[in-house]
Amino acid sequence: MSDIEAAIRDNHPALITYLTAGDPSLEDTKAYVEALDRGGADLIELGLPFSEPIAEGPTIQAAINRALDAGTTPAGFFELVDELETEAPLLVMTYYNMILQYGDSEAPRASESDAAPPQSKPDVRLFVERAAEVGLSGIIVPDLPAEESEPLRAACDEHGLDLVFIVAPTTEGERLETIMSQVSGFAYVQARLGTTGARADVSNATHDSLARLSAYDVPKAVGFGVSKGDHAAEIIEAGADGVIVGSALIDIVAESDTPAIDLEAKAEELKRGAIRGTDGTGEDEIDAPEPEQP
Amino acid sequence: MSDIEAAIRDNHPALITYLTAGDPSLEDTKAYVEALDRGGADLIELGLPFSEPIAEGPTIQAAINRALDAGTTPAGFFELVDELETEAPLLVMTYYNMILQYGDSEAPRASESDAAPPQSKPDVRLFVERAAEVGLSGIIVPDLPAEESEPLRAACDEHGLDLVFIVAPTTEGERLETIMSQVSGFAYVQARLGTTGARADVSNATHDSLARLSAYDVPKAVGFGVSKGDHAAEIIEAGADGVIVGSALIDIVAESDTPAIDLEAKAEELKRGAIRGTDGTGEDEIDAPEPEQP
Amino acid sequence: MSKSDHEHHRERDSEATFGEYGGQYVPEALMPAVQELEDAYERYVLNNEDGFMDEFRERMADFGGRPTPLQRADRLSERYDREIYLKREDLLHGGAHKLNNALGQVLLAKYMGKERIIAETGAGQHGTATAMAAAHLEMPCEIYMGRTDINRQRPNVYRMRMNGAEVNPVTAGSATLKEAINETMRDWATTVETTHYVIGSVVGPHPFPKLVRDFQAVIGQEAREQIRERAGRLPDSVVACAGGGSNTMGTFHAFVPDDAVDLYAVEAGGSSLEIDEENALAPNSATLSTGTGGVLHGAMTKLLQSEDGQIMESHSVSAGLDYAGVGPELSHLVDTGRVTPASVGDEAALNGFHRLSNLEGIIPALESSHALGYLEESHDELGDLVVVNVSGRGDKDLETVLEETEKRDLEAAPDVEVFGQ
Amino acid sequence: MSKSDHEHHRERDSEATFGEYGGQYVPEALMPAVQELEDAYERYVLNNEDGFMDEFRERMADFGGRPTPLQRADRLSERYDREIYLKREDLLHGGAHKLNNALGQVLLAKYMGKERIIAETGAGQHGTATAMAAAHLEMPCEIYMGRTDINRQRPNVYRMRMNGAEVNPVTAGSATLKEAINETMRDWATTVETTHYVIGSVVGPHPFPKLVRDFQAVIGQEAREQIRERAGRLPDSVVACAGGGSNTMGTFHAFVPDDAVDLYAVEAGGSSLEIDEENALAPNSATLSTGTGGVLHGAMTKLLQSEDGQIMESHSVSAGLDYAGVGPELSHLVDTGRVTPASVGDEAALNGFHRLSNLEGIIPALESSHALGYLEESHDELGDLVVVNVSGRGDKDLETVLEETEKRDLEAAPDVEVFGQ
Ligand SMILES: Cc1ncc(COP(=O)(O)O)c(C=O)c1O
Ligand SMILES: Cc1ncc(COP(=O)(O)O)c(C=O)c1O
Repeated sequence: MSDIEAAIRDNHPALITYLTAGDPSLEDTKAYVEALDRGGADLIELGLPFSEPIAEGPTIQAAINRALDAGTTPAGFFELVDELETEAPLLVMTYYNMILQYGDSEAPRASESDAAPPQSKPDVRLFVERAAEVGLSGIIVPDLPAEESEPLRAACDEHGLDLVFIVAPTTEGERLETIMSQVSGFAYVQARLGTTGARADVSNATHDSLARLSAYDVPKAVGFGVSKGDHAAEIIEAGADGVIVGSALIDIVAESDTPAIDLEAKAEELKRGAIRGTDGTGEDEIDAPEPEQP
Repeated sequence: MSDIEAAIRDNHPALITYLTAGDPSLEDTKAYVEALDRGGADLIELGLPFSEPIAEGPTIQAAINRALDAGTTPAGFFELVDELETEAPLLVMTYYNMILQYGDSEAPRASESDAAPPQSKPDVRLFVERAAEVGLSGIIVPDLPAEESEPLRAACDEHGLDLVFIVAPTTEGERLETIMSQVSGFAYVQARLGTTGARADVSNATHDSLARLSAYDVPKAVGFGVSKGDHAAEIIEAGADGVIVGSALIDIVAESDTPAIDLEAKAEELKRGAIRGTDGTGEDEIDAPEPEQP
Repeated sequence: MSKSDHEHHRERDSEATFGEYGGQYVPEALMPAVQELEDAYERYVLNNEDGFMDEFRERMADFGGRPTPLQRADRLSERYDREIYLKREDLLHGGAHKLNNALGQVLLAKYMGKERIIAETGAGQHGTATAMAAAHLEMPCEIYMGRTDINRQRPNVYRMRMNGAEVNPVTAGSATLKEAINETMRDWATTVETTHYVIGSVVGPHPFPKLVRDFQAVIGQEAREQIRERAGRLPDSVVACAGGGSNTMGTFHAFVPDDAVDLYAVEAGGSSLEIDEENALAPNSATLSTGTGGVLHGAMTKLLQSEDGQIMESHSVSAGLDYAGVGPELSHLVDTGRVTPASVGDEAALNGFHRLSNLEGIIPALESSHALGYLEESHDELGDLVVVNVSGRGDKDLETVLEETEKRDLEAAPDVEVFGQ
Repeated sequence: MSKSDHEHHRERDSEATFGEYGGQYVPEALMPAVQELEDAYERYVLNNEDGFMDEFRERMADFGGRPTPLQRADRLSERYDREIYLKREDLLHGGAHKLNNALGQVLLAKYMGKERIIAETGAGQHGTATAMAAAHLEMPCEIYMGRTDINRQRPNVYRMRMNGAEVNPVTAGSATLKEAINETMRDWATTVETTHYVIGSVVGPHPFPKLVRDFQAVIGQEAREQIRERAGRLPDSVVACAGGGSNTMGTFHAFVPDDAVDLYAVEAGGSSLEIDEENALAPNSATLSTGTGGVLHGAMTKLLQSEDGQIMESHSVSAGLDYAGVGPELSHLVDTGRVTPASVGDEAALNGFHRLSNLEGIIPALESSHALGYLEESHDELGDLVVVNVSGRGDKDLETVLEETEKRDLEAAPDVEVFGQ
């Protein structure tokens, strides 16, 4: 059992949190990650920012822009991870091109040479090697469907990292089986169609997806739109093993005067909600008021 | 011999002047025509303004616009002519549509009726009849070439009016013969290609045209661009029987504080120039300084 | 009158005129050029001397994009419950039927040995077509355009200049089309020996109305063949807008002998068909419907004119229809009952514009929108099979349509309030 | 890896990729839609099921105006002392080759039972083509467009709205094409079950690069036949501009098997080919000449990117070429040496624009002007018989050309100082 799978199974129901690294700086990210770890996050995703985040809603897009403006690079990202000492295992979430290009600076540009020689396909192993080296436990790539994942999965296998796949509301039939047969770590259950972003409710698609997945014996964590303890409770009650929260935390990073404190508190709220989901109780009166939607 | 032909032959070399009727009012025109008559004009053309004067340069276009803005109508025009008692015979210069439409107000508009009945061709006789009635001696129509002149020529013949044709620098060969065979009154020799307007010189085309016409025994008067006594002298010297002056006079109407006086003086200058042309002398030192070109 | 004069006149009657209309009412200085053009028309156009017409047709195919399609308008057909076919002159190079004529005349000028091209333009469509043709055939070109029109039609001014033409502003009067024609005639009267005046419609002195018609006649020739192929028979009616009438005659000409085919010439009804006699102002340019015979710009034809014979300012939301005259042949065909004149007002034309844009994905010229507006107003009389000429595309009209739509509550318009956002 | 996985991958290699390029790098939620599209591509496009391709071709003829002419450019031929032929995609309905693809995809969406169309647009050409196609086929349509582009390209915004499309402003980042694509993908990820995303070039996940290529391939198919008819043989070279590469692949596809025909893809050289690594800024969009392999918008292809893999802002005077990626098939054809990449800078493109306008009477799109600019720079290597694709008309570019010309001293430009008068 991988670190990640263990973290979910051992801490069931698990809280998985996402932050964009470098938003607003890598220093701050370090403090925030530690706060989430303290607050009860069982698994922490760190976003390595990419300029074209096609799967993200406005909240995470803005976080990525702040991180890029702050000069966040893969090198800096890995250094941060290297320094972090959290109880929760860490995953990197990034787009495929960032993985492809990592460490590839020697590749010649096609230009000058007379007849440009076929370029060797960029190699994903350098990224995975470095990820393993700094202690990351897994990788999530929103624009890498199972059909294109062979090279990265091979590299992850080689270095003992989990490659986490997303299961969307549209993932059904044969494709669902193929994906579930390749799952490592956990299945990232996308709660609804669309992009990331805090929402006010839990979608019906979540219940449908969990029902569709109930036959598979793998940890299932639900993300996309989870913003408060009540959601967490509802999702766990519907059969999930964990909840994934991102945009709601980024709202805190962007808006709070005391982000570390508030992140810790939010993690506690969410974890409490998740636990509440396991015994089927209803509302949690001490939930913080719903955050302003961006 | 018609009034017009007689006026040219008897007063050789003849001065023919043009003014736009109604510029700036019919009253004024009356006074100006009388001044020109006093100054020695042997034949006076009066323009009945038409909204699309395609043969006129900027000076006469502007005069026509002033006349139209002042509300000049064919009815008013004919009344003015009726009142005028000049020694010099009067001609009307206008575009063909003004002649066609005169007195035709009863013609039904094609609109309402179910199947519009073919309209009868507008009749030019009403205009000629009225022209004769008020004492006009002839008609010049810049947009009526010999090929289209049959109806108007017939009407003029019937009422004893001259229909004056223009001979252009491009009029040659067979067409020249046809036109010259139809000449009544005099041949209006267009001094150059282009439109009316005062010019600083006499064009070579004038000399060529006069040479081309020398074989024909009809009075020839040269217009288009004549603005001062020297021009008149040169033109008469080249074999013309008269000079036609328009834009140079309209400049006076438009710009002078004492137009009647200045018009009379200008007519005297031009007539003197013309006479000088008959005895082959050179410059006339007492010519007024060249007027400002518009 | 000598015998030869008599003969000359008889000959003229059949050649230079259409019934009582047509003729050559131009200054004497232009007559030799006009006759030279008659001669060239006969030799090159009618008799294909030196393969002129072959070269013309070839260039119209390769450079112009002929043939243009005849398209079944699916949703209009549904809406009006009859078969509506669109003749797509909007797809011609330059964006309107105007090139048929401009290229023909510039090529003819070349065959005639002329060295310079001049033309008038109102909205700029004929000017751009002429500038394109002149560039294509390497002829120096000057375009006269009213100052008011220059200010309203910047993009067309730029297009002419990009094609290397000079654009001469005309400031007289209302500084629009009528004045530009007058000024071009004045240029021609000065430069007639070396210059050809490319008149932009089936107007002006003979042989222009026939010459322009013959260059434009390809529209109807193609459409006639295409509709027979597509529908297996001739249409019940053919509809075209009419300003000067070049797309109109171009579309109708091939159908004139087909007595069973009704021909509708749709003019600009503007804001009203009533004429303001006092101010010599027509708030329309419905010459065929409301005009009277007279002479303008070289030809006897129907005109919008005052009782005295002064030419009126005409008005239409569509600059290309905004003209107080019309082709003499159309006047004649209306008088003889072969062509039915109709008019469509500004508002109905705007609705026609929006309807075609929205239902068929074709943005028509505002001129053509009058023909389309007529479908809505009177489709019942058109029969089961209708051909409508879409004489041009509406890219040039976007700003005007936006402005005019904002002023009104148009049934067929999208919500233009959001356009500016 | 199981056996069936192995097989699956082998199959993908031949179908979804071009050598090492291509693939389907999209969020999981979109995969079923992408696969549904693969299926539809095979059935309708490759196998003409239900007569899809017949209907497509018929509509492209009647509505679109196909075939477009192949015109001999007399004066360019003289200037470059070789035979230059122009493929006139500027005459297509809408004014560019874009309709070939837009109509194909909207029709395909209809066959697939989709209810709604979305698309991104940069300069607005693909947006207007899609809006026209959607209106023609009665499909609701929303277009995403960067706020910056909306402000720069008003007329195209109006055209889309006139055709009944909604235009959704995108305000992220530089608010231009890249952001609009991102945002359209996000819409699609939300509405994928009912909506088809009409991608505007031969980019994006498989099967888009093949689908778009096949819809555009008619350009080269026609041109190949036309040049054989006209010149009696295949050309020595074929030249097309390349942004995403749809007109490029459309023009080249039929010629790829003709080894003796050289294929030149001319990209925007912008103001310089040097890259500002520091600021992740390319003052060009010469992806094929200077880019490196990576993944953008669903496909592995050549990209303008920083060492780390961040996508650069690209730049060109021509909005339609201003893209940091390029079609994967073109990347492959360049790597294998079949296609020669070239680049033409802003200034040379502007000269190309003016030269065609002035010498041939055709105002080309600024995109196409890059292909034309290449003739001036490197005609010697093109051989005796050259086909150049004029992918669109330049009406949309008049303001830009004027502004950019005023800044420079361009050899081929008319005196633009007088334009404003
Ligand atoms: C597209 C279009 N249609 C029609 C016209 C009207 O001209 P005509 O009546 O000569 O066809 C114009 C004139 O500019 C035009 O541009
Ligand atoms: C006229 C024209 N040509 C070329 C292009 C570039 O696109 P592509 O490279 O896909 O042909 C565009 C894009 O907008 C265009 O409008």
